Amino acid sequence: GSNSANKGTSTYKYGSITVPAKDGSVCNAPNYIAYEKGFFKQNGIKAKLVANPRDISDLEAGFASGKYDAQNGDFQYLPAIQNGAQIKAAGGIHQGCIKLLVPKNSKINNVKDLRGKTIGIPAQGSTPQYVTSIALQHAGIDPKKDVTWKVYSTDLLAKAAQKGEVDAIGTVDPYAYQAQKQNGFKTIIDNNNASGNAKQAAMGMKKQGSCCYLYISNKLINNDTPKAKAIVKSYQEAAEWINKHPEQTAKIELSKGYVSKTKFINVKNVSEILRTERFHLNLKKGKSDLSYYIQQLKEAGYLKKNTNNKQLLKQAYWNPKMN
Amino acid sequence: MQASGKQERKLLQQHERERKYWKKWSVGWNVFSVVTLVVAYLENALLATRETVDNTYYHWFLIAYIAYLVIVYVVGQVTHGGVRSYSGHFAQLNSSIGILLIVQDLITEKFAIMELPFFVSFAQILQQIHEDAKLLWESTLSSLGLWAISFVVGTLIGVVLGLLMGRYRQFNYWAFPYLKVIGIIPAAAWMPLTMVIFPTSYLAEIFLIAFSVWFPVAFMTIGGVQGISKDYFESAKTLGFSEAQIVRKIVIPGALPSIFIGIFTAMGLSFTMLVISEMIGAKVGLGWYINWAKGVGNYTQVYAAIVIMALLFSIIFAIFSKVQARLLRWRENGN
Amino acid sequence: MQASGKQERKLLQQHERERKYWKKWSVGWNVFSVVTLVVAYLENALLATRETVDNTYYHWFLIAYIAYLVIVYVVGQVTHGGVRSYSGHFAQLNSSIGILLIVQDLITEKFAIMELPFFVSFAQILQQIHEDAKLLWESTLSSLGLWAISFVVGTLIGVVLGLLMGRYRQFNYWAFPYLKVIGIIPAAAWMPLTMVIFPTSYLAEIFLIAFSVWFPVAFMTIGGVQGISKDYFESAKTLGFSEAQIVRKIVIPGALPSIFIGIFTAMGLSFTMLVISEMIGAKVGLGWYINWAKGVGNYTQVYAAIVIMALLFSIIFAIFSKVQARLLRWRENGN
Amino acid sequence: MSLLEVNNVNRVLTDNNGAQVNVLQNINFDVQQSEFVSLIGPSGCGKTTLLRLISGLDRPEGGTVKVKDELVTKPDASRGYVFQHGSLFPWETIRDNIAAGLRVTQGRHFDKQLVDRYIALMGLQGFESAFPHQVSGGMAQRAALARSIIMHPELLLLDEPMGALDAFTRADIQNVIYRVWQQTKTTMILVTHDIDEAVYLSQRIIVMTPRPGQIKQIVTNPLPYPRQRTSDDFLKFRQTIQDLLDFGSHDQLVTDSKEKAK
Amino acid sequence: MSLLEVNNVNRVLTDNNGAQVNVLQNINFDVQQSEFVSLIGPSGCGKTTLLRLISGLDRPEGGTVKVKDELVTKPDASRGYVFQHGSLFPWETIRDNIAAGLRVTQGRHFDKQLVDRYIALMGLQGFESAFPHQVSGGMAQRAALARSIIMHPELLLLDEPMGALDAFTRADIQNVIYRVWQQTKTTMILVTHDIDEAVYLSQRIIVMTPRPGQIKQIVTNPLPYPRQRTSDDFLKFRQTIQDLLDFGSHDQLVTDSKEKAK
Ligand SMILES: Nc1ncnc2c1ncn2[C@@H]1O[C@H](COP(=O)(O)OP(=O)(O)OP(=O)(O)O)[C@@H](O)[C@H]1O
Ligand SMILES: Nc1ncnc2c1ncn2[C@@H]1O[C@H](COP(=O)(O)OP(=O)(O)OP(=O)(O)O)[C@@H](O)[C@H]1O
Ligand SMILES: [Mg+2]
Ligand SMILES: [Mg+2]
Repeated sequence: GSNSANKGTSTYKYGSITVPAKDGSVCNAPNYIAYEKGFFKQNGIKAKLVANPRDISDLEAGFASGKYDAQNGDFQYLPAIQNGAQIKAAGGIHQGCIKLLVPKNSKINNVKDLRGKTIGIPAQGSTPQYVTSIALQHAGIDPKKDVTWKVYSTDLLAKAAQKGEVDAIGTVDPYAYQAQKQNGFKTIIDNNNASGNAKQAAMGMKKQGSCCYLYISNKLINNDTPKAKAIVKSYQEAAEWINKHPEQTAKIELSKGYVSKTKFINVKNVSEILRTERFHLNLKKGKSDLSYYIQQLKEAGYLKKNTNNKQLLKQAYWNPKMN
Repeated sequence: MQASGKQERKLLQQHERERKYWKKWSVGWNVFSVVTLVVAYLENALLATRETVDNTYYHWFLIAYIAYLVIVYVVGQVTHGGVRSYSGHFAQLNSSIGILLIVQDLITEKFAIMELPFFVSFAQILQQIHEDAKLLWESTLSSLGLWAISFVVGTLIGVVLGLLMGRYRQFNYWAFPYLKVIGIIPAAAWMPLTMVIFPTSYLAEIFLIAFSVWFPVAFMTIGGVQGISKDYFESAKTLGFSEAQIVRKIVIPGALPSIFIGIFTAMGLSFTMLVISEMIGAKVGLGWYINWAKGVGNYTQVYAAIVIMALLFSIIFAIFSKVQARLLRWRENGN
Repeated sequence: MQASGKQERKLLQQHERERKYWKKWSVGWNVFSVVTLVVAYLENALLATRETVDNTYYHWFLIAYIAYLVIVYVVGQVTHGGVRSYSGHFAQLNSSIGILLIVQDLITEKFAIMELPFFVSFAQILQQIHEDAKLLWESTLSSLGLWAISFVVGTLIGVVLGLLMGRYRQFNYWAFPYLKVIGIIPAAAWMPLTMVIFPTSYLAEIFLIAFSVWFPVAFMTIGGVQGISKDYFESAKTLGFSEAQIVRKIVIPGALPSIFIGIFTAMGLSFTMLVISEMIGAKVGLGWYINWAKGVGNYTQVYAAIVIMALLFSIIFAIFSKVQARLLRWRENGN
Repeated sequence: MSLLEVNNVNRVLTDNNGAQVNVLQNINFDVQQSEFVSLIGPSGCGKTTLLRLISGLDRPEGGTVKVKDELVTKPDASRGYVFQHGSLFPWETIRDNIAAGLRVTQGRHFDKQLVDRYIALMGLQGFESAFPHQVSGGMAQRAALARSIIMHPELLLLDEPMGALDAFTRADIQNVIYRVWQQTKTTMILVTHDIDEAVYLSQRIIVMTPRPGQIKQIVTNPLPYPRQRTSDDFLKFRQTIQDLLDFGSHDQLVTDSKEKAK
Repeated sequence: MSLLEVNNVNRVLTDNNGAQVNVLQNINFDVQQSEFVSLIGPSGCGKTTLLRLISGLDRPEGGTVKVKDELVTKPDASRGYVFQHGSLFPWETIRDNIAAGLRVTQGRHFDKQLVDRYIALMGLQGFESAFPHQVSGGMAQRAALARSIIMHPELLLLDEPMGALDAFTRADIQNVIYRVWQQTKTTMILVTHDIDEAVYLSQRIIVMTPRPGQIKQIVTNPLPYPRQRTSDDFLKFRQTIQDLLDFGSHDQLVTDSKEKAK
């Protein structure tokens, strides 16, 4: 704990929560910071950070059985929520970290060139697949028919592209950032459109669209709303802090062992990634983003054809009504 | 007692059957097993369902099952051959399956004691299989192909290494310490390396599955070779066998029982690795399908894939058992 | 021949040693193995390194290795006990390790023929282990604890089920078909269900690992029990043994050799499952560490964890082998 | 009252071809307390089958087996059984094997002195902590005898306990059995192929016919103990039994019925 | 020229206690073409050891074994060896077992008629496609004999091929061996414990002493073939051998040296 942590009440008003966060990823920063900078503690929560199974169904089971309480994750959970996952998003937490990349000397220059190509993704139903699909739809390409998806674990995607097994890869930071910087991969799609790039916008990449969301288990929302709110508040404060102190955040991530150091994963690069992601718990925009994605995913065929957008949004989103 | 005549072979088969199918033919159990399945049908058809599900495919399944039972029972009643032994033996087990079907239907669909999404009824799984039939069929073929290649490769490597280590202690000295350590490296750790080493990800997948197979097979083979009585080797030598002939005529058949144990043990593991390996570069496949279903939290799909895998496994297991029984028929107790 | 006297036991031990450590004591090989390691040291120290690495720990490792070899060789030279047999036997293997160390150093660090991040030198792994010493230590302890509990639970369940299925054919009839199918369900498919079923994620982790253990153990145990000569059962009956005594005095010891085979086979698998299961709810652990390191593609850490796991595995393997040799000393060929 | 009464015993088994075979037909005999009786007959005639019925390991299809007027229904420690290969438990030391039965009846605190006495009686000193595979076949067979005899059975059933031993060791074990019988007066039934052995040891010899196993004749052995194998009387009585067994001509290669039947 | 010459053969082995033991000391004898010689001696005296040296499975520490004036260095098909338990390959049928050696020397197109002839000669018709565990011990032993004899070895070494059989089956196999010897005139060396057997079959009997194994005496059997086991001459000669073996008193329980030595 740091100084600010000691300012909070010594007893934990809301008891403890378990957060599956320790997976070594950079953009899980709000979890680490809320913990390390004492935001959880200040809000009366004793948090326990544990391994992150990454696999949605495992996460879902953890939430449903009360083993996990909160997490920041991608909008890829929408189909899972439609399938009955007992979690809700409570606002976007940062902007894009997802990109579609092609190797240095690839002939692919824009989304239209992707027709008939093979695209590597970390998993079927992963956010990179969804982001790419949205862009493909905007370019008039059917993501289910006109391209081939191939699955590789995240750390091997760049390698697969270099070996020519796939033509493009949908991937996430810091892998995406590293592939760009070290191997000269070119960006075709970037869901981080903070700058309001028109070309990206044409592909359906919203300006300031949230990429990751804060998720809280339904159990908690329904049975202990104040506690859920306290969680929201902790993340809110943590996000603001990160946005203000990307460098310090990077230092904490690397020195406290949340993110493993490598030659590339150093303070400079990590703070750069954090800076571009613009951390901020955006409650209102989060809802509209989610609504947008529901529509897009439905069109792309990842949600059921008969999806009632409004109902799914209600099922997937919780407005904590923070004052 | 064995004799050359056809007649006697037939009697021998009957005796073998009696050893294997020891539960006596019983009209009572036969009827009961059909009754449980009819009850399963009625219960499902008549009770109100709490969950959204199309029970048509479940009904067809039950009807097919009942029809199958009725046919084998009628055949068993009028004949005295294998069908009678087989169906008589499994009547009780069939009854238990009928009861299980009723119970699972009640606690999921009917009373929702165990709920969606984690617990689904068998009817829902069948519905899912029907919905995804084409994808599942492709996936099954693709996985089966991948598995078969990998399993053969892994078994061959395991057998060859096992034979070498079992027979030549110099080879054992050099290879065993390294192989032992390599053998425990978890697949997850292998994945990056295999990607780099193998030119295509299909080869990498084959490697990962084969890798899970060769270790138990080699391990058992070593033991099998070392367990062969040295009398056989000496007999062979006094009959003028060369080393190659000894390996072919003594070492391999002598180690075969152990090799089979290794193969059976490796089977379960190879299915686990199939799911893991299809995470690199697969476009389709049962493992891919499971991972995909897990990615969108559709457990019904996960279970659908498992049902198919279980079926596949049972078939493969049965085939291997048959092959084993045939190749090891020289053993006293058959298997 | 066995006798009660201490003297004779000692001679017996020596004989046993000769069976196991059959490579003769050879000054040549001893010197050669030390030389290879010295060369490995010099090569590393003198040649320019292409990659950023702190070779200090590698040097310490080599020095310790050399010191160890020199000590056991000196002891072996002047005594005639176990040390001599052991170190004489393994001199050649040690030489091969020395050569391997030189080769890997050259192709990674020195000439970068195989490059980062997928290929790292042993020196880099040691450096990583030193850097993460505390975390790795905690992880090792945590994983060891989890593994030990799970392995014991899995083995017990496997042995009990195996004994029941092997001894009681009614039990076998009812349990085997179901267990066979359950046994192949891939862990990945189990994970969500275990999370839902078990109250804590630690229990879920235990389940996943134990699950990978019980199948091979049960499978082998069945075979072991069925392989016990019925003479022993009949002798026991004519001596007035009750069923419980038969199980304790005949079934268990008679199946023990097979149970050990099952345990050894399950070990590799259980390590794989350790890595997978630590993805749910672990705060620390070797499997968690591997997954964590893969979060940014830090393969050096992955390999560091593997080196530790391999070491752990070797130690556990050695302990199990000792226990096995002790418990099965009644067998003709010792193991 | 006889110790053992075998009345009209029949045993019908399904052979490997699925056919019903009368293995034993109408077997009748009694054995008196402390008597030594041998069962002799060609291979496959049902000697083992009969012994198993007496021990209670199997039940007859017809007739009764009674010991002290009680029907035998299952094996117990009062009827010892020594198998051809001894069937010592390979995972227990010689001492533990010998004590195995005592441990069951007397529990943890069984009579250890008794075990020591039997170890000495059988000449097994120095091998107490050896495992069965570490001792010779003769010693293993002595230990197997000790394991049964130590239980002080009413009746000791010996199924060719020397069949797998070489001629010299066989003679040694025969003497062990003789000595034990002399000392303990345990009633014994010995199944054997070896006419010498039967003549050397037993008071009565039951000669059986090939399948279906029936009793051909029960011969009382007139020779006084201790017997001399090389005495003329011995050789003459031996010849009587040999003739009874109709151990015919050796001049042709026969695949005889006993082998076809196995 | 003798077929087999054993000259000053010594065999030194390390026993389980790590001590050096002279198992065979200074063994000298010759065997002529077509001769039938038996080796008899107490258990552990080194009979098997000697036979293994002759076959080439082991090499002596001192002395030479020569067949047709050539030093024996490794086993080959010209010296057949039949083990006590036959050692038929359990995974091959009786027919394939008998043909095993032929397949090696003659390849895939071995003389199938020859195999049939031997199956008939051994009385194994009807059991050609049975596996070893499906036939009786006697039949298995006949098949093992056939497997060796079919190779027309110069010298057939028989290591107690009847030791594990019952008395009746044993007599049957003895006749098989006798008949084969009569018909093929193959030189045979038979190791046995059974004095009857040695006397019944062999022209000369080599009697060995207990450890260290030495030749006590080589006795020529004066009896003409075919021999009658019950003839007086037979019994008398049997007694001669028995005396030579000094098969002493049975009045005490001895843990004799052979058993300690095992
Ligand atoms: N479980 C069984 N099922 C069918 N037939 C059997 C069974 N046990 C024994 N037999 C048959 O019963 C007959 C008698 O067998 P048994 O073992 O009693 O003979 P035996 O006189 O003891 O022979 P041996 O002297 O070879 O031991 C044999 O023909 C045998 O094949
Ligand atoms: N490999 C070996 N190492 C040490 N000692 C051995 C070895 N083989 C045999 N012996 C010893 O050599 C002696 C002779 O053994 P061998 O088997 O030749 O006797 P045998 O006359 O054939 O006995 P049996 O009649 O019991 O078969 C025995 O004392 C035995 O313990
Ligand atoms: Mg018998
Ligand atoms: Mg011998």
